[in-house]
Amino acid sequence: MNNILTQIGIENYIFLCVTLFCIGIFGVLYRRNAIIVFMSIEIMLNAVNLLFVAFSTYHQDAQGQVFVFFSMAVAAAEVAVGLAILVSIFRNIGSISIDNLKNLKG
Amino acid sequence: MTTLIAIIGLGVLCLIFEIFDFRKAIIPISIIGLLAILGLTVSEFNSPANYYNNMIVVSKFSVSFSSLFIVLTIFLVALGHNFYDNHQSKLSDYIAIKIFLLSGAVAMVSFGNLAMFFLGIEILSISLYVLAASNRVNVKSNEAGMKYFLMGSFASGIILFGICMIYGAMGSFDIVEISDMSQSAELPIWFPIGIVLVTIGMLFKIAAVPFHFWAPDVYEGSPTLTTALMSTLAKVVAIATLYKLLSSMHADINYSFQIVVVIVSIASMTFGNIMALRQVNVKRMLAFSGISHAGFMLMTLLSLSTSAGSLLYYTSAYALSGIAAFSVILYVCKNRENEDVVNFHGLGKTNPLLAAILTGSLLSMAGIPIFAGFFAKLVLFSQTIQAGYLVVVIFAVINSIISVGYYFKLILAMYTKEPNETRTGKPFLIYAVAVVAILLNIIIGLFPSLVLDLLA
Amino acid sequence: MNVSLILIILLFGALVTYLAGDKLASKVALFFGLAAAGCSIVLLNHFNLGENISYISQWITSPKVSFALKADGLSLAMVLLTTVLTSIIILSSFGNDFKNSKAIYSLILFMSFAMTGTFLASDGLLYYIFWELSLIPIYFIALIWGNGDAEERKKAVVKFFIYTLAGSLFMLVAFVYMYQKAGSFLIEDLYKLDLTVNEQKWIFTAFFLAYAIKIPLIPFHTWQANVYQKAPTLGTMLLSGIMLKMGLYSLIRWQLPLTPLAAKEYMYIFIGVGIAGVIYGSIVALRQKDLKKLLAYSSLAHVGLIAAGTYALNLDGFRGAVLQMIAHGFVVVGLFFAAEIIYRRYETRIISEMGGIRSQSPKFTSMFLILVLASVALPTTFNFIGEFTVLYSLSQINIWFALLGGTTIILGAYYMLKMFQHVMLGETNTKVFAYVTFSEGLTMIIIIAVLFFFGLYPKPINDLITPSLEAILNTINKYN
Amino acid sequence: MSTVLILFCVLSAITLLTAFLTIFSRNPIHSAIYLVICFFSIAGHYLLLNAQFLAIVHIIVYSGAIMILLLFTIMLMNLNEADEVHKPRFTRLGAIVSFCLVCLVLIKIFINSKPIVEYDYTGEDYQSIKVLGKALLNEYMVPFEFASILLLVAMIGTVLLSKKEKLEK
Amino acid sequence: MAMDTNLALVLLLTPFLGFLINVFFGKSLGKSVSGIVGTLSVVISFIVTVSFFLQINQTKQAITIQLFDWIQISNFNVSFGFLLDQLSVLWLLFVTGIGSLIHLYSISYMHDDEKIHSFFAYLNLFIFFMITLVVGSNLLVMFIGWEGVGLCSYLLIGFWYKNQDYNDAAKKAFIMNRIGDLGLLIGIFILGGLFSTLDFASLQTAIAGAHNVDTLWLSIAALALFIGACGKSAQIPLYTWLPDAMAGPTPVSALIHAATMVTAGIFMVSRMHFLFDLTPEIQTIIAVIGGVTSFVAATIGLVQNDIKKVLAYSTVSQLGLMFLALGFGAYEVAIFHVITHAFFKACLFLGSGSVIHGLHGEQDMRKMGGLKKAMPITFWTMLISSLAISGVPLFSGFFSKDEILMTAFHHNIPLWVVGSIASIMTAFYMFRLMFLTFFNDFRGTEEQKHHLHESPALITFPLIVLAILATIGGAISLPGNSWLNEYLAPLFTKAASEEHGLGTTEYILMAIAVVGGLVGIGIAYAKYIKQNTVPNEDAEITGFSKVLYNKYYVDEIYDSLFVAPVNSLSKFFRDYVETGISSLVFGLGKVTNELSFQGKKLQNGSVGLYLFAFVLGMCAIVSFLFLAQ
Repeated sequence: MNNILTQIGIENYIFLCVTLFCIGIFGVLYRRNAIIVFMSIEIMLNAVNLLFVAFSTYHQDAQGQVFVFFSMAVAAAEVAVGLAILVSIFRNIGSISIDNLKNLKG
Repeated sequence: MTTLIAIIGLGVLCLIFEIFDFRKAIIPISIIGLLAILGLTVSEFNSPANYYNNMIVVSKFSVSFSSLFIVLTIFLVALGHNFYDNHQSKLSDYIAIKIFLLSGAVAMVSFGNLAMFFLGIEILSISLYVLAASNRVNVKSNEAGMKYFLMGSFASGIILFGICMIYGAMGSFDIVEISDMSQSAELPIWFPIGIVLVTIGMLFKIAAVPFHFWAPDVYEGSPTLTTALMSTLAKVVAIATLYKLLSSMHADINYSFQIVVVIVSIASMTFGNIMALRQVNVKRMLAFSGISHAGFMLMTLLSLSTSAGSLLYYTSAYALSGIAAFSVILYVCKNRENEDVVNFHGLGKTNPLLAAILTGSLLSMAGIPIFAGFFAKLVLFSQTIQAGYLVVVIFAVINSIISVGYYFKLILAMYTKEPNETRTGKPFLIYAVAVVAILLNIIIGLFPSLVLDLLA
Repeated sequence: MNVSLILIILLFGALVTYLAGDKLASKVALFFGLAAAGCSIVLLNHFNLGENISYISQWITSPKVSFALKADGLSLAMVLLTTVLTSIIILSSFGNDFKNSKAIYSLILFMSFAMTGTFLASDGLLYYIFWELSLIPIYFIALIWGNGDAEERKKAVVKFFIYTLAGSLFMLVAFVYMYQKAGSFLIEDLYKLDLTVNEQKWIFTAFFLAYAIKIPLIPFHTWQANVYQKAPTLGTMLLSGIMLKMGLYSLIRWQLPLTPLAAKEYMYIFIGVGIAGVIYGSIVALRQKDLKKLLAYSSLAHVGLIAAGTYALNLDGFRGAVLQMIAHGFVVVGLFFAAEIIYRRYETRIISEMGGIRSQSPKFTSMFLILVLASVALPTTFNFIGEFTVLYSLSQINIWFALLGGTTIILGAYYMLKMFQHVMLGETNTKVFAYVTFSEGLTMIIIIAVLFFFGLYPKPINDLITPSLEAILNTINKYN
Repeated sequence: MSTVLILFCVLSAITLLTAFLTIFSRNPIHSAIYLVICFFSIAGHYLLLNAQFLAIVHIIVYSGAIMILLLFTIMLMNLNEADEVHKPRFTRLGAIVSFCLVCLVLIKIFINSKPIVEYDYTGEDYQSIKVLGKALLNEYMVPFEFASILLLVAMIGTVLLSKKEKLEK
Repeated sequence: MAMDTNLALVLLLTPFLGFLINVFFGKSLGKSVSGIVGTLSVVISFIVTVSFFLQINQTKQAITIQLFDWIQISNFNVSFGFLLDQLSVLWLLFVTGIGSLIHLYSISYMHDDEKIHSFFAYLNLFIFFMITLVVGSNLLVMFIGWEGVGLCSYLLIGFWYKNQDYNDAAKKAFIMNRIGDLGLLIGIFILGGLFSTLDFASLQTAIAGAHNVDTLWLSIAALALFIGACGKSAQIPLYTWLPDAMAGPTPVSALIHAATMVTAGIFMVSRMHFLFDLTPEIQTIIAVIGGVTSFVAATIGLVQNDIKKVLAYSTVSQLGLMFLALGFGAYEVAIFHVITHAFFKACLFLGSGSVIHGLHGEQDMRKMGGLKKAMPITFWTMLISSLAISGVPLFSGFFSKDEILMTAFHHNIPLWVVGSIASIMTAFYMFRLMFLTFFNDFRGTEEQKHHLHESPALITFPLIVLAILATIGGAISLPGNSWLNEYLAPLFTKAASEEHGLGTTEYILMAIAVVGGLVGIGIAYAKYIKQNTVPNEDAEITGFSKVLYNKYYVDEIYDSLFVAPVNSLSKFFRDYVETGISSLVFGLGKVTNELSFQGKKLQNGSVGLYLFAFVLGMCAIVSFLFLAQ
């Protein structure tokens, strides 16, 4: 048994993750619905997580996977806070479209 | 390391106080605690060490910056006394978050492992998201929080991606190992990409062009005290961290990278200053001013090996004047709907002391001598010229000139306009903070060696 | 005993004045002004006895900046000018009733402090700091106690501030650049630098921007007339009497010795600029309606000549320039004060609203006339000495310079006498011109006495400044 | 083409497709569902790389916690597709442009770089629960604790944001 | 030497003391005392001068006195010093002498003026500066006096300051003088630069010994000095101020604008003769300008109706003659004419003052006439002076003018012709003046007629003295036996007039001059006595005489050539250039402000846009770093 990446190739993972990451970016830019934007950000984070695991395998090293735990914690915390903000916005203006957030400008 | 533990302990203590209903004691205890922590931190100055598998590295750099952060936090906590007097039930939360935020900040400048760095920055960011949005009934605050959150997590994603790339190249998160390995010749392209992405993420945090767009909106919308925090502490933390990151990864070797820094730096100062000219809202104006200062601070990245001292000096000068300015703003704009310049009319007559302090801090930001801002710019220019980037210095000079335009708009409003309404009450803490901050500013202005030599 | 004492007196004076309260402020300020003047005279004495009255101590280790105050003849002459004029200016303001007078007097002393520092500093950065510091008090003086429409004033004053700051920042860059080469800001070390011609040119230009705006030379002068007009007379006197001398002094002390090669190469151009200023300023002054503006333009003309003298790069040019600086300092203060005396009585600065003062107050007229004549450099006044020496030095460069620069004695006479005629002469004015008060008269008499004394016997000043000017010239000529 | 590679391709296809669908679905509920599928496919990748523990944690945290949170919010706010404002064209354009740009730039860079041909294989266990646990609680003890602070902050924060004040005016 | 120094200081400082007393205590002293103080101070100076004169006439040694260093220039020092030699003492004699007389005259003449003390103060100051000018041992000390007398002239012309026209005249005088002064300064600069000294004595040796000096520079220096002289001595093109200067009180015109100050130019040229001797081309210029000035001024004088204006143009014309002589290097001749001119012209002015005094301020000759009987002393003294100025033999003017014309004849026939014609015209207009003023019937108002009277003794006494001097003054330099030439011989090595003795040519020339003068008088007699013509009213003057009457429109030409352009330039600068530069500066501010305004639109509050910028920035940076290479 040898490194599984010998069969897949780390580049492929990189490409996959980059694409996924970009889809996340795309989503953030494309959608005005804050929830979907959150989801896109989660996609971005997941792309990175996946890459971490791939690199972890590449290096045969546990640290990458450990880092994924932290990353997950961060993602969870972010989502929690984000949603809290979202809820208070929703309470105030009754909408979660980020297009409505244009009071501050200039 | 003890600093970090103590800070966290203090944060928890705050929360416990709330439980036992010692609300009144929270701010005094926090201030005293922070002062003690400051002493603790300073005592570590001459004993650099690594802790816990190199997770935390205590060095002169980290200690000096940590001390600066602690000082700033003391100010910010003290200002909270007046600012949160209508939000007593949330006081402990606010203070605790600030103290935790401080722990994140300290972690960021004393990290020895990218994991600590990442967690630190996330603690900082999340605290800021919360604080920005903390005035939940105010739509502007909500909006500010939301905008900051969206963009901030986007930037976090970028940073994370960068860290991942670095890990991919190095197979380690340890900063020393990375540093060692980065010296070797054969490096996968992932490493520079990682550095660049992390840098971009950090540039977002310090609000450099073109990643600055959030700053004015968020500064304006956030509660004023949060703005103060963001424009002083958060910005300083970010630039210090970026400096530390890049210097430990030897990013300055790459010429193209320096070009990028030059461009971003010039763009930040120019854009920030020009945009600030037509602002009516003082917080917004200071946001743009902060963007331009970010540009200035970025100049330190051009001579990474030598400029730690000047960065510390610049950030101290900037942050102290920022604190002084914001304490005046807090006083003037309390119970006002907005922070427009109109509110400052005639302050020179109604309240000469605060007007003088605000003037002083603005002059410091503009870089007028005896205020620390001048020396900050001076050493910066000096170093940048030494690094061979005269062009940046010239742009910086031109920008300093432009910046006078809007700083003086505020000064003019204070001294030439008629006061529109008298303010009563002289909140002791605000006065104290303002006076102490500006005095500190002047002191380090008169004796720059005090700070400059720390990291020489 | 060393020169830092003067600075301490002035700074301390500023503080005490502020604490003394509105009623006592003017007297306290005068006391400290006189103390500083007295101190400078005592120090001058020590200096003449060959004692070392310089002061130097390390200030900042990195970058290496010293708190270095060096007193040579040139500096001392300028310090004397500053302290004496400060006292005179404070004395002259006794007739004014300022609101919040503790602040304004304190600012005056502070400004005097900064200007004295500028003249004494022998460390580039220290010099720059004093240079900038002097800007802040005058900014507030002009802004808060100025006259005329607030918006207009604001515009003028802010323009002035930004303009001068802009210039001096470039100077700062030049200093920093030289610091990188020399490793020190000390003037001796900077003098020793061996810069290439190209570097010198850039540094020269940077310095020139700072000084040309401060002095001001055309075409950088547009702030001047407006600010002079809008500032309170006190501020105008400070500006025209002392502050613009800072620029001229700096030409001699800093710009030329630091960039001799560039200076020599550009010499003709900048003499030309100076002389163009003479002619332009004189011509513009002709048709001014506002007395203070007219005096501002006359000042423009005079400093143009002084600048031309310094760029002549010879001993006579330097010496004449310094003499003329001092002379002009006194005369312009006197003239602005005369304008203020009229303003106190007629509440106008418009020339056409004056006239017919002579029959009401012959004494004032005589004093005013003497000042006018001094300003047009009539022999036996101090100004003649300066102007003669400067023109002589120019004639040694090229006779055309002397001829064109010399038009000042024609045009100067033209606009000054025209002004005098319309301000003082003619049918008796319907408005009553109250008698000149004691403090007003005293101020005028002191100024006039100084002008005549040195007009007849300039030797003391000459002996004071010549050695230092020769030393500077040696530095300039080090490449030969 | 080994089976592993085929598996990778299939999983990748699912991942990318569902990710896209998440974004393109007009109904937030649908998006959420697609996202869950996406997460599962990522878990599949983890499994493929033999990181079983992580795969499980991933499913628990993302699909279990985060997605539920999101769905809960969607429900709470009673969102439906009508709420989505029509996006102006330049927004779409901008999004597409930036997507393509970032994608192209990054991929181009990686294509340009030297391909990796050799892979280490030590044979050591590096990703079992045991090893991970050791790493997490020895080497990474401080970050681990620190993460708890992060969560604490998030907790306080959410409380702060949603707490109604007694004194609030 | 100490004695000399003290005496010299007394000489110099007594008038100054008089000035100070009059300035500070004049008002309290009372009118008469103030006048007496003023007069006495000058008289003392005169007495001192006489003692100096006697000393020098005896020893033939110049006295030099150095007081202290004044101005230091890199290559030389200028000291405050006096040089009392033949030339300066001679000048001092008539400056203080005539000065004393005129002071005396003024006591009475100005008695009704409330500011008589300041009048005397100014006069004393003038004397002080004039003495400084004359005794200065170097060019710069002379320059002090030079400018100082200009100042006093300004003050005295504008003595009646309530009248802005007078003030304009004063200003004009001062400024035109200053134009000359600039020339003088330039000359000083060149000489100082070339020879490293400004001392007259050292300059003389230096210039004599300078062989390697470019003569072009010497010429320029000489020309520049001459321009200075032109300004002070009212020569073309700087003469227009002198007629206007008649705005001042008449004693002033007599003292300053006839006898003393205006001769400063001649004094200076004589002082610097060693320079002019080396630059013949400049001498030619001087001669030509002198000749032309004398001619032009004479033509204008022909038709003037203001009694003082006639005298003023006559002065200009006579000064022209003096310069004519100077141009030929005949310094002693010029000096001779200066002295005689001082006598008769002072007398004429004072006489005209007496007339004006008698007529209570009337200056228009058309409104005079027939004053012979009412004012006999004035008439006779003025007649004597007129005869003198017209060159009637045995009167002083005859000798001096004749010598000038003779010199001219020997050097340059055309200039001799010009000078001769000018003399004839002089004779004509002087007697025109006399006839119009004193003969025929009085043409003024009845009231004036009623008050006609001879002036008091204080006025007539100086007139008599001056008339006597004007008669016998020629004795100091009789042809062939010239005391003056002898006296001045130590100064002027090359005496132009002694090159030729009195031959046939000279007698013919003399005859021509005399006949010419008589012809002029005759024409005047024919026209104004026989035909009893009275000059036309201003409006009726036509043809060439209108041009003459309007002084060739020179003032208007100067006005449109110099004054108006400068003024409109000033307006242009003030209104356009100043605002132009200013708006350029403000424009920079505006541009940045506008940028700011545009920038604000960019910050439109949309998170999408912000993120888009973020992404673009990221792409730019990344692609720059990794794809550009």
